[in-house]
Amino acid sequence: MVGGAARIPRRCPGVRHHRGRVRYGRAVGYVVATPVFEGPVDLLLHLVTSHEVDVLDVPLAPVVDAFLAELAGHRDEMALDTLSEFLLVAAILLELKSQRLLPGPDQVDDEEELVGWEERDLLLGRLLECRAYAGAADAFVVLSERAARSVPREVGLDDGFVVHAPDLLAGVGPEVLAQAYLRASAERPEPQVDLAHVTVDTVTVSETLVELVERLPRWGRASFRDLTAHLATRMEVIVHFLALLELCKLGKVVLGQGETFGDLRIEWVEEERLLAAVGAGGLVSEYDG
Amino acid sequence: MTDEELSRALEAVLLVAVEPVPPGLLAELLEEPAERVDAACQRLAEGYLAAGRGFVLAKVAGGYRFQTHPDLAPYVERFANRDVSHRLSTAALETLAIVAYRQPVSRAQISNLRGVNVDGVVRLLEQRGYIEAVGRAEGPGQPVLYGTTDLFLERLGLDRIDQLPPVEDFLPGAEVAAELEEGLRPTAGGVGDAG
Amino acid sequence: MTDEELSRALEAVLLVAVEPVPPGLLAELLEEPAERVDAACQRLAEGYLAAGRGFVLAKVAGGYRFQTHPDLAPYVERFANRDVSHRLSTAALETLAIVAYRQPVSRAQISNLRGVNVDGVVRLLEQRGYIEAVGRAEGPGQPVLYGTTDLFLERLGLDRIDQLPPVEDFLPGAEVAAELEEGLRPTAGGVGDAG
Repeated sequence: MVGGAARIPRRCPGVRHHRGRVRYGRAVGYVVATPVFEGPVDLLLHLVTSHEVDVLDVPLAPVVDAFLAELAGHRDEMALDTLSEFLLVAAILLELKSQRLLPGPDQVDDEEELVGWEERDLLLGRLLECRAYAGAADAFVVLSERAARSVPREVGLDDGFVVHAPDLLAGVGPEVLAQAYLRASAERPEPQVDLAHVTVDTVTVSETLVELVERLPRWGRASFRDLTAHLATRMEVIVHFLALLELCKLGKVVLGQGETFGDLRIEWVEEERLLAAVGAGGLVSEYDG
Repeated sequence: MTDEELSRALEAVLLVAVEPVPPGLLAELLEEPAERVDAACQRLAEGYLAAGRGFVLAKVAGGYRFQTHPDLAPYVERFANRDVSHRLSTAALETLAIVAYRQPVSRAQISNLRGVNVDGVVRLLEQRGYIEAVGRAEGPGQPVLYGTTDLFLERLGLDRIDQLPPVEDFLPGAEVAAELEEGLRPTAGGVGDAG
Repeated sequence: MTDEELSRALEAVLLVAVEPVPPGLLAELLEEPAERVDAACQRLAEGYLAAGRGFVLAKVAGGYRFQTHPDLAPYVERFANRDVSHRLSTAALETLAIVAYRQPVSRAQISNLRGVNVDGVVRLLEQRGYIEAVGRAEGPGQPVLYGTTDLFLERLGLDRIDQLPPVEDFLPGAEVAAELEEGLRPTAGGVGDAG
């Protein structure tokens, strides 16, 4: 299992299929024949990680057909969410396909290549982050199921205690009560928020890369957790992760992971030492080939 | 079931019981003879007393329940009265409003409307004398139905409950609603991403 | 106040509390230093565990409360007939996870990340009391920012939000990221060293 490749390879045909759980078309009301998925993000993940299917080979037509068939069956109750999810899936597929179809520059130096990747990095970061939250959601279920086994006492006072009936209703008139009833019973109006207001996390991979190139030689060895301990947002952590992958590809660091989901170990390597490390089989990545 | 298992199960069940639980019901629940359950409860009660716990297991109205040791009443009262200066929380006020306008109403009905468990709030309102049980619903479980009390009317300066203002009076008119909606609509023109 | 008096008073007060009581409030009530009260609560909790009681003294959402021992869930459930059917959907759980880890966070930010409109899910989570508005973002529109509530902590059996497992633990491993990265490469050619 412990392979001999020095870097995280760009294509790793031997990697086992990693999707732990396949959920069958729950959120999106329709099911596409081959890749069964849940929601646009999962579909996307499935498509881009499935080695049997290249993005280029996924025809859009069956996806559309399946969706239209579903739509015909549930014309009345098809939720807006479902429609928008479908649009998103279709748009992402189109984007992926167009990216693949357009010819890329033959030879680019690393810097230019990195700049070109920024957009993709954001998407990738988002995918990774969503994956992490999906994992966290599973953990919430486990935690809450465990917590639910303990039932709290919510009985309150025994009889016979003198509660010096403070007038908790001081200042509450009939109107206030009527307003409270309205608040409690009325369907609350939901303000529409313009998506343009979104504040986007703006750390870029290339900036982080530069920062890491300055920091890492001083650290020598580091664990991913230590390296990212000071970061405030999850996005920054993910961007650091992506930057490390780039550094790995550039041969500046060796990444190792003792076990799946174990902490990532990072080692800064000078060119000569890198070769030595490879020669000694010091690589720990879990890849074949 | 060993004696220890029985004691533990009794402690757990009695901890969450709101009303005193008759030994017969406990026996049925734990599938043990009533005599054995009764004896176990008495052993527990004696044990708490002997160990000088802050709570006791009392037999009240034919059932067992946890309550505070009489010695500690001053602390309990201080705790219960800690919010003398406080007003009702929003949650409590909204629950009270639901009871006032929808009475008679069950806890489950209030809970449904508010989307959260309201047991604690209902109990608080009942303890403060603003609401009281006024009957039981028909059907499964026969849940207790609550209504407001005379104290509630008095505090609100009302003579009769039908003097509560009709809620329709407070619904915004159509033009106000339209205006509100307008104000919430995203502004046209590129706002761009806020940094 | 002797240690024993303190323990007894704590037991009595905690028995009548309907939600977790912060050590600070207990300290104020009993006129003792918060550290001493906290230590006494911990001693009580350990004592119950060691003695194999059917109840435990747990620290949740920043306060202490009596609750049943998890072992005894079958009896308690049978007795209390608790409705645990309020399970959240996957979409709601994932949204809740985003709020929990990124709070304070706006609906639009969640929506951006999940790629779908989340208004309905956010409203559901708010109604259930798991999240609440905690402020407003600066900038145009001043969108409402959401955070998790004490009820959320209670439901997960946590004392503080930082007891959540680090989200990094859920990041996919390096090989998955590499695969994703490969799948998303903008150019088809592939430069250099494909393994």
